[in-house]
Amino acid sequence: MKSFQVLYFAWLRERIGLGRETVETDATTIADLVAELRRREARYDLAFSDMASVRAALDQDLVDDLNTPLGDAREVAFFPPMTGG
Amino acid sequence: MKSFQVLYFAWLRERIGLGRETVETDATTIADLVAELRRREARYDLAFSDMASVRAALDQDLVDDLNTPLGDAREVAFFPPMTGG
Amino acid sequence: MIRVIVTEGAFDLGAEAARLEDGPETGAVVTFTGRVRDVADGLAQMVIEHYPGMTERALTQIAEQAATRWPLSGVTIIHRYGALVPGDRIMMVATASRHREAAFQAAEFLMDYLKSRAPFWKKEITATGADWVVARAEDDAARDRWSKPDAAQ
Amino acid sequence: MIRVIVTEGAFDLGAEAARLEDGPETGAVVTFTGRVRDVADGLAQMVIEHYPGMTERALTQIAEQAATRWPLSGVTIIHRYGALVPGDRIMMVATASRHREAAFQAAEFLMDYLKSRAPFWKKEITATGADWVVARAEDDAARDRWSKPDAAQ
Repeated sequence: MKSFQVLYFAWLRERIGLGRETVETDATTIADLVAELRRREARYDLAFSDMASVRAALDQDLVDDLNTPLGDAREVAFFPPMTGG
Repeated sequence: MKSFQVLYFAWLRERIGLGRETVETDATTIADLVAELRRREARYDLAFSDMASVRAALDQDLVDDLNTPLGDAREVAFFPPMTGG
Repeated sequence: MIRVIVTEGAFDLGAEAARLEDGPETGAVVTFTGRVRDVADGLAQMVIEHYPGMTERALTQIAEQAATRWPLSGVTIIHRYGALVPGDRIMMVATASRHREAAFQAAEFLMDYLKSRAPFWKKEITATGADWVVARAEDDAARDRWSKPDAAQ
Repeated sequence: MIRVIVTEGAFDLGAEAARLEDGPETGAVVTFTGRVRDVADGLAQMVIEHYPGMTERALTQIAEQAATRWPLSGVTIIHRYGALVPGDRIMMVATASRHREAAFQAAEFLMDYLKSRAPFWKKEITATGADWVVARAEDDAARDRWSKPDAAQ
Protein backbone atom coordinates (compact mmCIF):
# COMPACT_ATOMS: atom_id res chain seq x y z
CA MET A 1 0.00 0.00 0.00
CA LYS A 2 1.22 3.45 -0.90
CA SER A 3 -0.10 6.75 0.39
CA PHE A 4 -0.97 9.69 -1.87
CA GLN A 5 -2.22 13.21 -1.36
CA VAL A 6 -5.17 13.43 -3.77
CA LEU A 7 -6.42 16.90 -4.78
CA TYR A 8 -9.63 17.93 -6.54
CA PHE A 9 -10.36 21.27 -8.21
CA ALA A 10 -13.34 23.16 -9.66
CA TRP A 11 -16.46 21.04 -10.25
CA LEU A 12 -14.60 17.84 -9.31
CA ARG A 13 -13.97 19.38 -5.89
CA GLU A 14 -17.61 20.47 -5.61
CA ARG A 15 -19.05 17.08 -6.61
CA ILE A 16 -16.75 15.10 -4.34
CA GLY A 17 -17.22 17.61 -1.56
CA LEU A 18 -13.60 18.05 -0.58
CA GLY A 19 -10.43 19.58 -2.00
CA ARG A 20 -7.82 17.21 -0.63
CA GLU A 21 -7.55 13.82 1.06
CA THR A 22 -4.97 11.16 1.80
CA VAL A 23 -5.58 7.90 -0.08
CA GLU A 24 -3.94 4.52 0.69
CA THR A 25 -3.96 2.34 -2.39
CA ASP A 26 -2.37 -0.47 -4.39
CA ALA A 27 -3.34 1.22 -7.67
CA THR A 28 -0.42 1.42 -10.09
CA THR A 29 -1.77 3.93 -12.64
CA ILE A 30 -3.87 7.06 -12.44
CA ALA A 31 -6.69 5.23 -14.23
CA ASP A 32 -6.57 2.42 -11.60
CA LEU A 33 -6.81 5.02 -8.85
CA VAL A 34 -9.85 6.59 -10.53
CA ALA A 35 -11.52 3.16 -10.82
CA GLU A 36 -10.89 2.52 -7.14
CA LEU A 37 -12.28 5.92 -6.10
CA ARG A 38 -15.41 5.38 -8.24
CA ARG A 39 -16.14 2.12 -6.43
CA ARG A 40 -16.01 3.90 -3.08
CA GLU A 41 -19.06 6.14 -3.16
CA ALA A 42 -21.66 7.55 -5.53
CA ARG A 43 -20.24 11.09 -5.35
CA TYR A 44 -16.88 9.87 -6.70
CA ASP A 45 -18.62 7.75 -9.31
CA LEU A 46 -20.56 10.81 -10.46
CA ALA A 47 -17.55 13.14 -10.42
CA PHE A 48 -15.52 10.75 -12.62
CA SER A 49 -18.40 9.64 -14.89
CA ASP A 50 -17.15 11.66 -17.89
CA MET A 51 -13.42 11.04 -18.07
CA ALA A 52 -13.12 13.04 -21.32
CA SER A 53 -13.61 16.10 -19.09
CA VAL A 54 -11.05 15.11 -16.47
CA ARG A 55 -7.37 16.07 -16.51
CA ALA A 56 -4.73 14.94 -14.02
CA ALA A 57 -1.35 16.03 -12.69
CA LEU A 58 1.29 13.95 -10.90
CA ASP A 59 3.42 15.93 -8.46
CA GLN A 60 2.19 19.14 -10.16
CA ASP A 61 3.09 18.06 -13.69
CA LEU A 62 0.20 17.72 -16.13
CA VAL A 63 -0.05 14.18 -17.58
CA ASP A 64 -1.21 13.57 -21.13
CA ASP A 65 -2.45 10.04 -20.49
CA LEU A 66 -4.45 8.68 -17.55
CA ASN A 67 -2.64 5.35 -17.93
CA THR A 68 0.51 7.03 -16.61
CA PRO A 69 1.97 4.99 -13.69
CA LEU A 70 1.73 6.61 -10.27
CA GLY A 71 5.36 5.63 -9.66
CA ASP A 72 7.00 7.54 -6.81
CA ALA A 73 4.61 10.49 -6.99
CA ARG A 74 3.30 11.86 -3.68
CA GLU A 75 0.57 14.13 -5.03
CA VAL A 76 -2.15 13.32 -7.58
CA ALA A 77 -4.56 16.03 -8.73
CA PHE A 78 -7.80 15.79 -10.73
CA PHE A 79 -9.52 18.72 -12.42
CA PRO A 80 -11.53 19.76 -15.48
CA PRO A 81 -9.89 21.23 -18.61
CA MET A 82 -8.27 24.51 -17.61
CA THR A 83 -9.83 27.87 -18.36
CA GLY A 84 -7.24 30.45 -17.39
CA GLY A 85 -6.12 33.44 -19.40
CA MET B 1 1.31 75.61 -66.77
CA LYS B 2 0.13 74.31 -63.41
CA SER B 3 1.53 75.15 -60.02
CA PHE B 4 2.42 72.53 -57.38
CA GLN B 5 3.75 72.57 -53.88
CA VAL B 6 6.66 70.13 -54.03
CA LEU B 7 7.96 68.66 -50.74
CA TYR B 8 11.15 66.72 -50.03
CA PHE B 9 11.93 64.63 -46.94
CA ALA B 10 14.92 62.92 -45.29
CA TRP B 11 17.98 62.56 -47.54
CA LEU B 12 16.09 63.92 -50.56
CA ARG B 13 15.54 67.14 -48.58
CA GLU B 14 19.20 67.22 -47.56
CA ARG B 15 20.56 66.62 -51.08
CA ILE B 16 18.26 69.14 -52.69
CA GLY B 17 18.84 71.60 -49.88
CA LEU B 18 15.23 72.57 -49.25
CA GLY B 19 12.08 71.02 -47.83
CA ARG B 20 9.44 72.72 -49.93
CA GLU B 21 9.12 74.82 -53.09
CA THR B 22 6.52 75.93 -55.59
CA VAL B 23 7.04 74.46 -59.06
CA GLU B 24 5.35 75.69 -62.27
CA THR B 25 5.28 72.91 -64.83
CA ASP B 26 3.58 71.31 -67.82
CA ALA B 27 4.52 67.82 -66.61
CA THR B 28 1.54 65.43 -66.63
CA THR B 29 2.91 62.57 -64.50
CA ILE B 30 5.08 62.34 -61.40
CA ALA B 31 7.84 60.76 -63.52
CA ASP B 32 7.70 63.71 -65.95
CA LEU B 33 8.05 66.12 -63.04
CA VAL B 34 11.09 64.21 -61.76
CA ALA B 35 12.68 64.34 -65.24
CA GLU B 36 12.12 68.08 -65.41
CA LEU B 37 13.58 68.66 -61.93
CA ARG B 38 16.67 66.55 -62.80
CA ARG B 39 17.36 68.74 -65.83
CA ARG B 40 17.31 71.85 -63.65
CA GLU B 41 20.42 71.45 -61.51
CA ALA B 42 23.00 68.87 -60.45
CA ARG B 43 21.66 68.63 -56.89
CA TYR B 44 18.24 67.52 -58.21
CA ASP B 45 19.91 65.15 -60.66
CA LEU B 46 21.87 63.58 -57.81
CA ALA B 47 18.91 63.37 -55.43
CA PHE B 48 16.80 61.53 -58.03
CA SER B 49 19.60 59.36 -59.47
CA ASP B 50 18.34 56.15 -57.83
CA MET B 51 14.60 56.12 -58.37
CA ALA B 52 14.27 52.65 -56.81
CA SER B 53 14.87 54.45 -53.51
CA VAL B 54 12.34 57.21 -54.09
CA ARG B 55 8.69 57.11 -53.05
CA ALA B 56 6.07 59.76 -53.80
CA ALA B 57 2.75 61.00 -52.48
CA LEU B 58 0.08 63.06 -54.24
CA ASP B 59 -1.96 65.27 -51.94
CA GLN B 60 -0.69 63.18 -49.01
CA ASP B 61 -1.68 59.81 -50.48
CA LEU B 62 1.15 57.40 -51.20
CA VAL B 63 1.31 56.40 -54.88
CA ASP B 64 2.39 52.94 -55.98
CA ASP B 65 3.58 53.99 -59.42
CA LEU B 66 5.59 57.05 -60.44
CA ASN B 67 3.72 57.12 -63.75
CA THR B 68 0.63 58.27 -61.87
CA PRO B 69 -0.81 61.44 -63.49
CA LEU B 70 -0.48 64.64 -61.46
CA GLY B 71 -4.13 65.39 -62.26
CA ASP B 72 -5.65 68.01 -60.00
CA ALA B 73 -3.22 67.44 -57.14
CA ARG B 74 -1.83 70.52 -55.38
CA GLU B 75 0.93 68.86 -53.36
CA VAL B 76 3.57 66.40 -54.55
CA ALA B 77 6.02 64.87 -52.06
CA PHE B 78 9.22 62.88 -52.62
CA PHE B 79 10.95 60.81 -49.95
CA PRO B 80 12.94 57.60 -49.35
CA PRO B 81 11.26 54.33 -48.24
CA MET B 82 9.74 54.94 -44.83
CA THR B 83 11.36 53.74 -41.64
CA GLY B 84 8.85 54.43 -38.89
CA GLY B 85 7.74 52.09 -36.15
CA MET C 1 14.51 37.61 -17.04
CA ILE C 2 11.44 35.51 -16.24
CA ARG C 3 8.90 37.04 -13.88
CA VAL C 4 5.87 34.98 -12.80
CA ILE C 5 3.32 36.34 -10.33
CA VAL C 6 0.17 34.61 -9.10
CA THR C 7 -1.81 37.01 -6.95
CA GLU C 8 -5.20 37.99 -5.60
CA GLY C 9 -4.35 41.65 -6.04
CA ALA C 10 -4.40 44.01 -9.02
CA PHE C 11 -1.28 44.72 -11.10
CA ASP C 12 0.11 47.78 -12.88
CA LEU C 13 0.44 47.15 -16.62
CA GLY C 14 2.44 50.33 -17.28
CA ALA C 15 4.95 49.57 -14.54
CA GLU C 16 5.32 45.97 -15.71
CA ALA C 17 5.98 47.04 -19.30
CA ALA C 18 8.50 49.69 -18.16
CA ARG C 19 10.31 47.09 -16.06
CA LEU C 20 10.60 44.80 -19.08
CA GLU C 21 11.86 47.58 -21.36
CA ASP C 22 14.84 48.23 -19.13
CA GLY C 23 18.24 47.71 -20.79
CA PRO C 24 19.73 49.06 -24.03
CA GLU C 25 18.99 45.96 -26.13
CA THR C 26 15.21 45.89 -25.87
CA GLY C 27 13.57 47.33 -28.96
CA ALA C 28 10.10 45.84 -28.77
CA VAL C 29 7.68 45.08 -25.95
CA VAL C 30 4.35 43.34 -26.53
CA THR C 31 1.73 43.08 -23.80
CA PHE C 32 -1.56 41.21 -23.62
CA THR C 33 -4.13 41.99 -20.95
CA GLY C 34 -7.26 39.92 -20.33
CA ARG C 35 -10.26 41.39 -18.50
CA VAL C 36 -13.52 40.12 -17.06
CA ARG C 37 -16.22 40.85 -19.64
CA ASP C 38 -19.84 41.18 -18.73
CA VAL C 39 -22.14 38.34 -19.85
CA ALA C 40 -25.64 38.45 -21.33
CA ASP C 41 -27.58 37.94 -18.08
CA GLY C 42 -25.35 40.16 -15.93
CA LEU C 43 -22.19 38.88 -14.30
CA ALA C 44 -21.98 39.53 -10.55
CA GLN C 45 -18.58 37.93 -10.05
CA MET C 46 -16.01 35.78 -11.74
CA VAL C 47 -14.29 33.52 -9.23
CA ILE C 48 -10.95 32.06 -10.30
CA GLU C 49 -9.67 28.92 -8.59
CA HIS C 50 -6.10 27.70 -9.04
CA TYR C 51 -3.71 24.98 -7.89
CA PRO C 52 -1.14 26.69 -5.65
CA GLY C 53 2.34 25.40 -6.36
CA MET C 54 1.51 23.83 -9.71
CA THR C 55 0.34 27.20 -11.05
CA GLU C 56 3.70 28.94 -10.51
CA ARG C 57 5.50 25.86 -11.82
CA ALA C 58 3.40 25.61 -14.99
CA LEU C 59 3.65 29.34 -15.75
CA THR C 60 7.43 29.29 -15.25
CA GLN C 61 7.75 26.30 -17.59
CA ILE C 62 5.68 28.04 -20.26
CA ALA C 63 7.81 31.20 -19.94
CA GLU C 64 11.00 29.13 -20.19
CA GLN C 65 9.74 27.43 -23.33
CA ALA C 66 9.07 30.81 -24.94
CA ALA C 67 12.54 32.06 -23.94
CA THR C 68 14.13 28.98 -25.53
CA ARG C 69 12.19 29.37 -28.72
CA TRP C 70 12.57 33.12 -29.35
CA PRO C 71 15.37 35.62 -28.59
CA LEU C 72 13.72 37.38 -25.65
CA SER C 73 15.26 39.75 -23.13
CA GLY C 74 12.30 39.36 -20.77
CA VAL C 75 9.04 37.48 -20.16
CA THR C 76 6.43 38.44 -17.57
CA ILE C 77 3.29 36.47 -16.68
CA ILE C 78 0.88 37.73 -14.03
CA HIS C 79 -2.39 35.92 -13.29
CA ARG C 80 -4.93 36.74 -10.60
CA TYR C 81 -7.17 34.37 -8.66
CA GLY C 82 -10.10 34.90 -6.29
CA ALA C 83 -13.27 36.94 -6.81
CA LEU C 84 -13.23 39.49 -9.64
CA VAL C 85 -15.95 41.72 -11.09
CA PRO C 86 -16.60 42.85 -14.70
CA GLY C 87 -13.90 45.26 -15.83
CA ASP C 88 -11.22 43.81 -13.54
CA ARG C 89 -8.02 42.69 -15.19
CA ILE C 90 -7.56 38.91 -14.93
CA MET C 91 -4.05 38.50 -16.26
CA MET C 92 -1.29 39.84 -18.44
CA VAL C 93 1.70 38.55 -20.35
CA ALA C 94 4.51 40.72 -21.67
CA THR C 95 7.50 39.90 -23.86
CA ALA C 96 10.58 41.95 -24.70
CA SER C 97 12.93 41.42 -27.63
CA ARG C 98 15.15 43.21 -30.12
CA HIS C 99 12.69 42.14 -32.81
CA ARG C 100 8.99 42.81 -33.03
CA GLU C 101 8.22 39.46 -34.68
CA ALA C 102 9.77 37.54 -31.77
CA ALA C 103 7.94 39.65 -29.18
CA PHE C 104 4.57 39.15 -30.92
CA GLN C 105 4.96 35.43 -31.52
CA ALA C 106 6.20 34.72 -28.01
CA ALA C 107 3.26 36.63 -26.49
CA GLU C 108 0.77 34.63 -28.57
CA PHE C 109 2.53 31.39 -27.66
CA LEU C 110 2.35 32.25 -23.94
CA MET C 111 -1.38 32.93 -24.20
CA ASP C 112 -2.12 29.76 -26.15
CA TYR C 113 -0.20 27.57 -23.70
CA LEU C 114 -1.45 29.32 -20.61
CA LYS C 115 -5.11 28.85 -21.66
CA SER C 116 -4.87 25.07 -21.70
CA ARG C 117 -1.82 24.20 -19.56
CA ALA C 118 -1.98 26.49 -16.51
CA PRO C 119 -4.24 25.22 -13.68
CA PHE C 120 -6.86 27.96 -13.44
CA TRP C 121 -10.62 27.47 -13.51
CA LYS C 122 -13.17 30.24 -13.88
CA LYS C 123 -16.66 30.26 -12.39
CA GLU C 124 -19.26 32.84 -13.42
CA ILE C 125 -21.72 33.98 -10.77
CA THR C 126 -24.92 35.60 -12.07
CA ALA C 127 -28.26 36.44 -10.46
CA THR C 128 -29.59 33.07 -11.65
CA GLY C 129 -26.73 30.80 -10.60
CA ALA C 130 -23.09 29.84 -10.80
CA ASP C 131 -21.45 28.00 -13.69
CA TRP C 132 -17.94 26.81 -14.37
CA VAL C 133 -16.62 28.18 -17.65
CA VAL C 134 -16.22 25.39 -20.21
CA ALA C 135 -12.88 25.06 -22.02
CA ARG C 136 -13.02 25.90 -25.72
CA ALA C 137 -11.79 23.38 -28.30
CA GLU C 138 -10.34 26.35 -30.22
CA ASP C 139 -7.95 26.93 -27.34
CA ASP C 140 -6.46 23.45 -27.75
CA ALA C 141 -6.22 24.01 -31.50
CA ALA C 142 -4.49 27.38 -30.92
CA ARG C 143 -1.96 25.67 -28.66
CA ASP C 144 -1.34 22.80 -31.06
CA ARG C 145 -0.39 25.08 -33.95
CA TRP C 146 2.97 25.71 -32.20
CA SER C 147 3.99 22.05 -32.54
CA LYS C 148 3.30 21.78 -36.27
CA PRO C 149 6.39 21.31 -38.46
CA ASP C 150 5.85 24.70 -40.13
CA ALA C 151 5.19 26.53 -36.86
CA ALA C 152 6.51 30.08 -36.95
CA GLN C 153 9.91 30.44 -35.31
CA MET D 1 -12.75 54.27 -31.24
CA ILE D 2 -9.71 55.26 -33.32
CA ARG D 3 -7.10 57.40 -31.56
CA VAL D 4 -4.09 58.64 -33.55
CA ILE D 5 -1.49 60.88 -31.94
CA VAL D 6 1.67 62.27 -33.58
CA THR D 7 3.73 64.06 -30.98
CA GLU D 8 7.17 65.22 -29.92
CA GLY D 9 6.38 64.34 -26.32
CA ALA D 10 6.41 61.11 -24.35
CA PHE D 11 3.28 58.99 -23.83
CA ASP D 12 1.91 56.88 -20.98
CA LEU D 13 1.49 53.25 -22.07
CA GLY D 14 -0.46 52.23 -18.94
CA ALA D 15 -2.93 55.10 -19.30
CA GLU D 16 -3.40 54.39 -23.01
CA ALA D 17 -4.11 50.70 -22.38
CA ALA D 18 -6.55 51.55 -19.56
CA ARG D 19 -8.37 53.99 -21.84
CA LEU D 20 -8.77 51.28 -24.48
CA GLU D 21 -10.02 48.70 -21.97
CA ASP D 22 -12.94 50.87 -21.02
CA GLY D 23 -16.39 49.38 -21.66
CA PRO D 24 -17.93 46.03 -20.70
CA GLU D 25 -17.26 44.31 -24.03
CA THR D 26 -13.47 44.51 -24.16
CA GLY D 27 -11.89 41.24 -23.11
CA ALA D 28 -8.44 41.55 -24.64
CA VAL D 29 -5.98 44.40 -25.11
CA VAL D 30 -2.69 43.98 -26.98
CA THR D 31 -0.02 46.68 -26.95
CA PHE D 32 3.24 47.01 -28.85
CA THR D 33 5.88 49.53 -27.81
CA GLY D 34 8.99 50.33 -29.83
CA ARG D 35 12.04 51.91 -28.21
CA VAL D 36 15.30 53.46 -29.37
CA ARG D 37 17.97 50.75 -29.02
CA ASP D 38 21.61 51.57 -28.66
CA VAL D 39 23.83 50.78 -31.68
CA ALA D 40 27.30 49.23 -31.85
CA ASP D 41 29.28 52.50 -32.00
CA GLY D 42 27.15 54.38 -29.48
CA LEU D 43 23.99 56.21 -30.46
CA ALA D 44 23.86 59.84 -29.36
CA GLN D 45 20.44 60.59 -30.81
CA MET D 46 17.80 59.24 -33.09
CA VAL D 47 16.09 62.04 -35.00
CA ILE D 48 12.70 61.21 -36.49
CA GLU D 49 11.38 63.31 -39.36
CA HIS D 50 7.80 63.07 -40.56
CA TYR D 51 5.37 64.59 -43.05
CA PRO D 52 2.87 66.64 -41.02
CA GLY D 53 -0.64 66.14 -42.32
CA MET D 54 0.10 63.01 -44.31
CA THR D 55 1.31 61.23 -41.17
CA GLU D 56 -1.99 61.60 -39.30
CA ARG D 57 -3.89 60.74 -42.48
CA ALA D 58 -1.86 57.57 -43.16
CA LEU D 59 -2.04 56.35 -39.55
CA THR D 60 -5.81 56.93 -39.46
CA GLN D 61 -6.24 54.98 -42.71
CA ILE D 62 -4.18 52.08 -41.35
CA ALA D 63 -6.24 52.06 -38.13
CA GLU D 64 -9.48 52.11 -40.16
CA GLN D 65 -8.31 49.17 -42.25
CA ALA D 66 -7.61 47.16 -39.11
CA ALA D 67 -11.03 48.06 -37.67
CA THR D 68 -12.70 46.88 -40.88
CA ARG D 69 -10.82 43.62 -40.93
CA TRP D 70 -11.15 42.55 -37.28
CA PRO D 71 -13.90 43.06 -34.65
CA LEU D 72 -12.15 45.74 -32.58
CA SER D 73 -13.60 47.97 -29.90
CA GLY D 74 -10.59 50.30 -30.06
CA VAL D 75 -7.37 51.10 -31.91
CA THR D 76 -4.68 53.50 -30.69
CA ILE D 77 -1.56 54.55 -32.60
CA ILE D 78 0.93 57.00 -31.07
CA HIS D 79 4.18 57.90 -32.85
CA ARG D 80 6.78 60.41 -31.76
CA TYR D 81 9.01 62.60 -33.92
CA GLY D 82 11.99 64.84 -33.16
CA ALA D 83 15.19 64.02 -31.28
CA LEU D 84 15.14 60.90 -29.08
CA VAL D 85 17.88 59.14 -27.11
CA PRO D 86 18.47 55.40 -26.46
CA GLY D 87 15.82 54.03 -24.14
CA ASP D 88 13.15 56.51 -25.23
CA ARG D 89 9.90 55.08 -26.49
CA ILE D 90 9.36 55.81 -30.19
CA MET D 91 5.82 54.61 -30.68
CA MET D 92 3.05 52.32 -29.58
CA VAL D 93 -0.01 50.65 -31.02
CA ALA D 94 -2.80 49.11 -28.99
CA THR D 95 -5.85 47.10 -30.01
CA ALA D 96 -8.90 46.07 -28.00
CA SER D 97 -11.32 43.28 -28.83
CA ARG D 98 -13.56 40.63 -27.32
CA HIS D 99 -11.18 38.03 -28.75
CA ARG D 100 -7.47 37.66 -28.19
CA GLU D 101 -6.77 36.42 -31.72
CA ALA D 102 -8.31 39.56 -33.24
CA ALA D 103 -6.40 41.85 -30.89
CA PHE D 104 -3.07 40.13 -31.65
CA GLN D 105 -3.53 39.99 -35.40
CA ALA D 106 -4.73 43.58 -35.66
CA ALA D 107 -1.73 44.81 -33.65
CA GLU D 108 0.70 42.93 -35.93
CA PHE D 109 -1.12 44.28 -38.98
CA LEU D 110 -0.84 47.86 -37.69
CA MET D 111 2.90 47.45 -37.13
CA ASP D 112 3.53 45.89 -40.53
CA TYR D 113 1.62 48.63 -42.36
CA LEU D 114 2.96 51.45 -40.26
CA LYS D 115 6.58 50.41 -40.94
CA SER D 116 6.27 50.84 -44.67
CA ARG D 117 3.25 53.13 -45.22
CA ALA D 118 3.52 55.88 -42.59
CA PRO D 119 5.79 58.81 -43.54
CA PHE D 120 8.47 58.66 -40.85
CA TRP D 121 12.22 58.61 -41.44
CA LYS D 122 14.82 57.85 -38.79
CA LYS D 123 18.33 59.26 -38.67
CA GLU D 124 20.95 57.88 -36.31
CA ILE D 125 23.49 60.33 -34.90
CA THR D 126 26.69 58.77 -33.52
CA ALA D 127 30.09 60.23 -32.56
CA THR D 128 31.32 59.43 -36.08
CA GLY D 129 28.46 60.81 -38.14
CA ALA D 130 24.79 60.78 -39.06
CA ASP D 131 23.05 58.17 -41.18
CA TRP D 132 19.50 57.71 -42.38
CA VAL D 133 18.15 54.30 -41.39
CA VAL D 134 17.65 52.12 -44.47
CA ALA D 135 14.26 50.41 -44.94
CA ARG D 136 14.37 46.63 -44.57
CA ALA D 137 13.03 44.40 -47.36
CA GLU D 138 11.62 42.15 -44.62
CA ASP D 139 9.28 44.96 -43.63
CA ASP D 140 7.72 45.00 -47.09
CA ALA D 141 7.41 41.21 -46.98
CA ALA D 142 5.77 41.40 -43.54
CA ARG D 143 3.24 43.89 -44.89
CA ASP D 144 2.53 41.88 -48.03
CA ARG D 145 1.57 38.75 -46.09
CA TRP D 146 -1.74 40.46 -45.20
CA SER D 147 -2.82 40.62 -48.83
CA LYS D 148 -2.25 36.93 -49.60
CA PRO D 149 -5.41 34.91 -50.29
CA ASP D 150 -4.85 32.79 -47.15
CA ALA D 151 -4.08 35.80 -44.92
CA ALA D 152 -5.31 35.32 -41.36
CA GLN D 153 -8.67 36.99 -40.74
